Amino acid sequence: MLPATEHLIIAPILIPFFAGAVMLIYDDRRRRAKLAIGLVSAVALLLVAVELLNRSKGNALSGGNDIGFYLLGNWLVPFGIVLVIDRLSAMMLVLTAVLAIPALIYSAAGWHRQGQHFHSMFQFLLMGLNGAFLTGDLFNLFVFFEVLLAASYGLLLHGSGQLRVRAGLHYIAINLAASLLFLIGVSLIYGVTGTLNMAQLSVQVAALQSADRALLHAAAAMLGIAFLVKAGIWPLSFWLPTAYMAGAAPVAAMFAIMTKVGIYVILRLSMLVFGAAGGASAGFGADVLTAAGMATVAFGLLGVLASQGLGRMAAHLVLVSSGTMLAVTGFALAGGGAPMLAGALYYMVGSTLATGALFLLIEPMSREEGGIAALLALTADAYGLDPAEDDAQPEVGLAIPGTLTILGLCFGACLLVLAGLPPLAGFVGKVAIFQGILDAGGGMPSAAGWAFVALLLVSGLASIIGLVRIGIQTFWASDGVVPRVLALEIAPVVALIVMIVLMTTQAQDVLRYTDATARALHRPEIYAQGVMRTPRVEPAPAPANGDAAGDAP
Amino acid sequence: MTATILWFAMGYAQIALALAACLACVRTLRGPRAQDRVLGLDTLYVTAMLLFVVTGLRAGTPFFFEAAMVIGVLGFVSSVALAKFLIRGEVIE
Amino acid sequence: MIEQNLILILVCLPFVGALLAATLPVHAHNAAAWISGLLLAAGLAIMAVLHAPVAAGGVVRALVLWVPSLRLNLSLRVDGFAWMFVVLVLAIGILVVVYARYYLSRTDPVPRFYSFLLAFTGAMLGVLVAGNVLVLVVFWELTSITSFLLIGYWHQGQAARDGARMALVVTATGGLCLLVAMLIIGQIAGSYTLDVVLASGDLVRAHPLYPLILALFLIGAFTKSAQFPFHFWLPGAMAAPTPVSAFLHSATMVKAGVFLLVRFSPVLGGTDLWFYAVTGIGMATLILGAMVALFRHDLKGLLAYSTISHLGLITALAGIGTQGAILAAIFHIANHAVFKASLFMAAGIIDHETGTRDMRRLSGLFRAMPITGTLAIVASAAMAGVPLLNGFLSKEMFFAEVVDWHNGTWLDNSLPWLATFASVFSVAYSLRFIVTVFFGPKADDLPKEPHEPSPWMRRPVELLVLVCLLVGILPGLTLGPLLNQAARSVLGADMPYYSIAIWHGLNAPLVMSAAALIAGAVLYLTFADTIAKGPEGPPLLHRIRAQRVYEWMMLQFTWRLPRKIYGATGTERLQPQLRLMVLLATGAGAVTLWGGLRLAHEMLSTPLNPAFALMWAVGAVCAVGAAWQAKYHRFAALVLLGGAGLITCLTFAWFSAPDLAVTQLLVESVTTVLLLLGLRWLPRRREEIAEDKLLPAKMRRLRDFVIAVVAGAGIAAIAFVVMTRPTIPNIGNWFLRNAYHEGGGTNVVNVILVDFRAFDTFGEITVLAIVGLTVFALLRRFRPAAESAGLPEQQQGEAAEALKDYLRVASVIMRWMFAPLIVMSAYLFLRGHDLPGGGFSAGVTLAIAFLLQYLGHNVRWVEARLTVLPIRWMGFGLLIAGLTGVGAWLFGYPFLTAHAQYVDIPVIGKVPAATAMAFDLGVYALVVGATILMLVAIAHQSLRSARLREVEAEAEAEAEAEREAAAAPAPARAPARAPAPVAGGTA
Amino acid sequence: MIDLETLPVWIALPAALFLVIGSTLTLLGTLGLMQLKSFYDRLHAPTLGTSWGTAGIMLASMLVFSWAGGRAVLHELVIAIFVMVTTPVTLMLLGRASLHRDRGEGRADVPPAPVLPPPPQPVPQEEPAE
Amino acid sequence: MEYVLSAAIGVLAASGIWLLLRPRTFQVIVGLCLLSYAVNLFIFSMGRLTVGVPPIMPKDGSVNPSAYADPVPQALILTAIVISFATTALFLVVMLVARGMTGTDHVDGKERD
Amino acid sequence: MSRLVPHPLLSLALVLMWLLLTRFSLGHLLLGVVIALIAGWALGKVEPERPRLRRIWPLIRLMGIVSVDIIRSNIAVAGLILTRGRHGARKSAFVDIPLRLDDPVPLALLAMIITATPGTAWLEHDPDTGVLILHVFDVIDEDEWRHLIRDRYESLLLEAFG
Ligand code: NA
Ligand code: NA
Repeated sequence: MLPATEHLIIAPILIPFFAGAVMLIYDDRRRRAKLAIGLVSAVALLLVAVELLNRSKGNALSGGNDIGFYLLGNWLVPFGIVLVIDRLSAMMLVLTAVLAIPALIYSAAGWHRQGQHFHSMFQFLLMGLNGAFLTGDLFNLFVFFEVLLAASYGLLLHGSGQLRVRAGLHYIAINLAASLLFLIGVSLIYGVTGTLNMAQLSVQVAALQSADRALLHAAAAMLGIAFLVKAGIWPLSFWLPTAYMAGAAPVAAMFAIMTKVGIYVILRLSMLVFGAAGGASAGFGADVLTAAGMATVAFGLLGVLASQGLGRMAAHLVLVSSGTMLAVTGFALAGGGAPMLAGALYYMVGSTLATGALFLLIEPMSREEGGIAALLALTADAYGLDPAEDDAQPEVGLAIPGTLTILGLCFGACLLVLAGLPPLAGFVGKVAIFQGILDAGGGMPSAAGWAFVALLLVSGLASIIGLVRIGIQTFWASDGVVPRVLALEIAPVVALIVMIVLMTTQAQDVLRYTDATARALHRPEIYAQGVMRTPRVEPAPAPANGDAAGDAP
Repeated sequence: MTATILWFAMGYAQIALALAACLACVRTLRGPRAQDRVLGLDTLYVTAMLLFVVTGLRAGTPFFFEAAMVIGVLGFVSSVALAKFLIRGEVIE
Repeated sequence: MIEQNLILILVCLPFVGALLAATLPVHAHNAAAWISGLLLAAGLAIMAVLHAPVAAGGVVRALVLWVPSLRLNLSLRVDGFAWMFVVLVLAIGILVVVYARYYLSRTDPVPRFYSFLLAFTGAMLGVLVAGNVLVLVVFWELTSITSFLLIGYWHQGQAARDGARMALVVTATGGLCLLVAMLIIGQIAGSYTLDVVLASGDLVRAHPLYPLILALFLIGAFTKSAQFPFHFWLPGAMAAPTPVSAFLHSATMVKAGVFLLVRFSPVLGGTDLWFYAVTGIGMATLILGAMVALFRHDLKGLLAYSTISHLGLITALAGIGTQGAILAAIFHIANHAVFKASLFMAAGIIDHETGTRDMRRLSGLFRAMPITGTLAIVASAAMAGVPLLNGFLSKEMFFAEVVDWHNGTWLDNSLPWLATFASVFSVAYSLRFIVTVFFGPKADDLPKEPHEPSPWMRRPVELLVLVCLLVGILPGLTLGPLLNQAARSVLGADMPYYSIAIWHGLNAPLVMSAAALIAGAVLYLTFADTIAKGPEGPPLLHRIRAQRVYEWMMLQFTWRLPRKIYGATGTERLQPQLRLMVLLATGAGAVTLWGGLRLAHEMLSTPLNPAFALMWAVGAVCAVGAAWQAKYHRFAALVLLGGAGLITCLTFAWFSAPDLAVTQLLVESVTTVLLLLGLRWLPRRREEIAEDKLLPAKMRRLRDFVIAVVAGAGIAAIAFVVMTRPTIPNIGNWFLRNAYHEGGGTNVVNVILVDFRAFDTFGEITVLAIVGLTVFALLRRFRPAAESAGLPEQQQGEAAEALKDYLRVASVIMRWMFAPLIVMSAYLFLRGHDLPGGGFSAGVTLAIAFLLQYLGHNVRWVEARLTVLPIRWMGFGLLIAGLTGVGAWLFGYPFLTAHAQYVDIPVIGKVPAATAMAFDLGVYALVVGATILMLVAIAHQSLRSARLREVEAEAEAEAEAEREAAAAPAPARAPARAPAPVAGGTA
Repeated sequence: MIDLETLPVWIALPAALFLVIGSTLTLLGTLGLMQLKSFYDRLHAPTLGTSWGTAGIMLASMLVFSWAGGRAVLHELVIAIFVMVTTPVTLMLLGRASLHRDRGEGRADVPPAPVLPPPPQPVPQEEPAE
Repeated sequence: MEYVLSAAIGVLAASGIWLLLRPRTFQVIVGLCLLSYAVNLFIFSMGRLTVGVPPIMPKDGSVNPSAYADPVPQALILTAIVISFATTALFLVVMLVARGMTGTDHVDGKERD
Repeated sequence: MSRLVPHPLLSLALVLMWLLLTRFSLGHLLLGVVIALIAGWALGKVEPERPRLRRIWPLIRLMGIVSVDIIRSNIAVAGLILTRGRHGARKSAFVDIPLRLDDPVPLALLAMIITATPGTAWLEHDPDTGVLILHVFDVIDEDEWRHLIRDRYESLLLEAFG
């Protein structure tokens, strides 16, 4: 008998799955019902994720890193698929849920009416994300990548329109190519090692023969490219700004975490397989990650400066944040120590929330007047849709006073976080990363370390310049027309900002968490041994499969 | 002896069918008209189906049957669609 | 304990006030002013309480833990230096609050102003009392941000926006540099606590990174204190309301920079590098500021450059760094704050009452505003360094330091001359300020009739001027003890007491002062007219304006250059991105496998079957043919693609994968139909585009050809090496061994799919569902291109008319195939667990059965007879699969744990009942739904555009009729609706 | 796996014969497909494969598997029947397509379209079900 | 046979990649199809080649796994086929919609100048 | 009954098909019946009218005749291909045959016969005139073909379907 609470590990996948599936039974025009289901699902996800996070903190005995395992179908590792929840996955789950709830609420202001089946696809996106964070199996990771990608295609194209479709075409083409690389990588790993389980792979890697090792490295490189495409690394990230900018606001907000999936996987796999215990493979790809990460930061900051609209700029800020994480992963893989990684994880959470908030802000900030209703009317007109059929009535909602002030404050908060300015989370994160770099070198960081510090400084500066440029245009140089913004649209943004503020005041707690996470990542053997030893639920004596029946139906 | 005969017959059938596939492929590639290509592909399907059966026979397993059946029963669907496209310019009106 | 809390309250009060003020209604002018004033006064009261311990040479500390692991804690400390500075800030702050209440107009959103002002004050206090260098940086950056808001308060004006942005960019950049400097210093000192850092001067100076630290630190300090060459933001910030200037440029913002210099001089100072950099820049700024100030026509511009100049003076003193110099620096910080605040306020009054700040227009104001005039004259005198005023005293001390102190360098030797030179200009611009504004003929073209301001607007100025006089006359009694206390807290307890006196006898400094006064007066009086007629800035130099350089640099480095590099390092086109990906993957493979790709010693080998090789000759020809034809002969490419797919299926079957062959074949059929459905909407491409035959296009194709061949060869090589490698122990063996006994099925592949790795399938069907939904949603908004909107070419003309019945006989067969296909679908489904087949292939088969009906007839015909609700099928499919998985929970097993059992049914015998079958049923339903949804959604587009054509034709006819009937100019727009219900969705 | 050695002659020889006939006919059909000059001629060629080509090989397969399985294994019959039933659909449509296209190009060597005016078309009135 | 199959993989992959790099959406989609064939065969080859012994087990106890084809790559390919079918359909539709909206079938939504 | 089992003959054939595909057992028979009924019911949706099959015997006879014809024409066409159309003497032609059959189902059967027999290809049937255009691979006498189709095949079909 598996304790009922253990099923919580799979809940983050099943909750959105069932929510999304049940919605399909409903008529698509019953969006309120679907919204309700979606919100219940998202809140449940948050509760589950927080509980899992608390569990993963564990107690002193486990070294503060309790790893939970879930053998799907009750098959032993490495034969079946195993879900693994540890600090890192739990953190990503919480982050996803925290981003999802505001995005959903925001969509209720009218975005979810722009096309069909928004809510189902949103739930499936959550399912894909959570699955990717939880799975301990390489091929299952591919499947969940496809789930989240498919959902992201749908959501990106939600509402249609030339910009979205054009961006979607590129996005899909590139991701399809990347998925093929993913398949090549996974199967090559299977061909060389005979397993698909990440933990077993990490156990086997040290003992590989040199010819096999070369093949494994090739496989890892292919996989790496596939992940790095998602993570938005330069020079594989050119699709990203257009795609992120094109998405409807709540979708773009969710996209803030899409790059983080790539980063998560890279972090997880590289630390697990090519960590210190990787024998001759230890540190594989570290330099490439560092260099490419820094190039991404550089490209991102150029993009921030070169952007004319807030949407593009926000997308490039995503790149900066991605590049930072990737570079730190490279450093960590090369033996950079846990503190830097801990800081980077903290920074990642903060910047993800801030980018999410920023993506939600963009549309109200650039809206002239009339609110979402006018917008919907416009698109409906452009595509010759029958409003009655498409149910595009304006959402009646509370328009808020002092709109500009609140928008401005929220924008300012995002700016502070993304530029790494005090006092919000971005600053704390950057300080943590800097300290980590300085600590790692014993006071004298490597040349790469210095370059990274300089790059982070410059990127912060570029963010200030770019965002202030836009902010001034929007809030100060506008012609004084105050947009009509619904409370439904601003509340989610405020909620995200409040999360950021909480993260800042409780920085110590969060950092303690990320620090233990980073330390755990540096000790992959705990993860691997735990996975390999997960016991199955012993079946009660069941009647054996009778042979007599033959193939009778 | 009988085994040898049968064995050779199977080998011959395989090669004959493969050659047939090559010839059908030549027609598919050369055209000259679209209907020739479709005809070539349709023929390719049939020869492939027969090759499935022969190969299954040679391997002595019945597991090729399903694939052959799928071609036999459904192989015409894509040919029909292609032909319809040639006539009407769209597949489903 | 109380004192600790008091410091915390001191720092928090302004922020709390800022929030309070922000929530006030727009017109609550008085309330906002009262809140601000009272809060700042409360701060002063706190300082009064703290005076005793500080005066005793003690340091009051407070600590709130924030991020202990980063040693980033809210640590605060008040020593003599901080105490004096805080009092200065608060006192001038109160005066500014009062002044602003009368200065700002009724229409301004005043509470916002006070909110910003209080927040800024809080940040400034934070800088002053920070006891942790990181926290210092936090507050430092906060001053940058809040000052940005203050400077941009009147954001309607372009100047304010530019000025604010410039100030922010420059000072925040400095702040970032400062952050790194502090992090390194903390690293070296082992702590970020200010006390520890201050005690680790030797360690820091000896560290190899000292030059870097110093450079970063100085960039931080100099940007803030507007030192050359970062001074330009300060004049730009004059676009702010005058109370802001009076606050920012007297006691606060810019002083934070010199505060930092003085504070850290024990840590970083005392080296030659420090002296050259700090004193050198300080002197340059002093001279430059003084010179430019003389030539500015704008009152506030003059004061701004004067501020720059005085800050240079303080910086130079910090660079010298002796005990006397530090004392003098602190003294001048205070003195400058007092007289400059009063001068800014006076300038504000003049601006407020006359409507202009242009000194060329202002004249003879003394008669209209004698009291203000008197106050301004006294304050200017203090600025010029006239005896009996506070400015004189600190300037004398500065002269004394530059004369007395020697380290034998050329800079040191030239200091007295440079100081005097700068002083001359200082006197001259002070004189110009007084003479042009208050004396001379009465101006008659002023925008407003000048008169004295409301008394409360003048009170702050009066108070400040009084301080100038008191300190100037009675320095020892007033400021002396505080100064010593402040300097001692910077330099250490062993500093002797400096008594400040007015008269030191006839010495070099006095001579220098006198010379400067006389020369300055002569300079101004000689060139008064020339200056007034000249440009805004000193001769020649006015052409080189740092602000223009800044703007140019900003344009170049934050816009044009990034755009250029961005354009060069990125692309928005798809092909280069895909090419890059292919190249990177190929390159990564090459790098990792270089020299490591070896064939196994004992290669596996399967005997060659010529039939197989022949089949692949066909496959290869088809693949290459498809690649070759895909541009101009899409149809041919599609046919050839089918050929390649067929041979792939054959390969699967050949190498023992019947399930793959079946599935691929089925998918193949559906894909072909899908692509054909799509082909109808693509543009005609008959004639070869001429560009294709040009050399660049040929070169592109050649390049891609090479890439493709290399990548293909690479993947083939890897495949070959692995294929011929001996088999290794893998999980596949376990599956083979246990499929039947543990999974209850003999078809291992199927058991893997629905049991061992059913979770993959679970995700896979979700993908299918999502894609179905996406396709459906996207096609709801589909509009064909104009070119494809009409009937296909084949259906136009007479011959097409004759074709109406072309399907009559064929459709009979297609209709009748419906039933056998359903049987076949059931067959494939039911036996999947033991033999090739399964839910997916069965589902596709059923979908093809439906498709066949669409092919044999048309959409209307089929949908009049068959009601398919694909989305429901999908929903139920997903739910069945999911609930089957969850069912295992009831028995205490994990998700998707399968149970297989044989149920004995009378007559029929034992029947296998496996939950895996139920799961497969979910797969089946979903696949049917999703496949049909996709096919039908595309198929419906023809119907939709047919309807669209009808509607448009109708509308056109109507419009035509209307035109003819009434000759009305604007025919009603055709309702462009295409509401074809797609078979999916809802019934 | 079937052990071919154990097959009796009366199974093996007919099976071998059927195999040879079937595959040869199929090959000849495709040979015709490649050689013949006009499309309408080529249209006949594949039917060799779909009629006796298929029949021969299916018969061989049924013989061998039935003997090996010890019972009548006739499921190849299903394939043969369906091939026969479905081939006309493809070929009819292809022939019709070719005729239509040739007529469209005004080629004289194909029979003209029927001249009778088509009867009034019944326009389907039903709304498609959702 | 290994030579033949790896050459086949190479030819399919090369054709697919060449098409992937072409400017017309239809070329890209055909390229993706060819590439997915290549990748499926690649996955397949990772399980080594076994002729005529599908992983369909007899029901009587003892099994010698080395006699059968490796079922794992087959299962992976089945999943991959389904997913690539779905994504191909999606890409097709996006390509059609893009063509409708932009008026061109160039992958960038505008003809190159 | 006829609404639930619109095509009993077909359903019977489907049961047979099921048993051919699996193996005979009581369980399979029952299962096959269930599936065949479902399939027949589904077919009733698209083909509600049962074809008017009057007599079955002519059909069986037809099958016998056709089997023989198929073998014959297989040999004939194979020979023609091998000899390159009797070394160039072969002539193909379009033959138009006025048919009496009007019902699509027997027409479909005729199409199967004509297609399955190498040497003849069904090109076009005009329902208004009833004229079938046939392409014949090797024509010596066109009327012979008209006669063959009309009297050998069509008449039997007419008998069966009335
Ligand atoms: Na299966
Ligand atoms: Na025929």
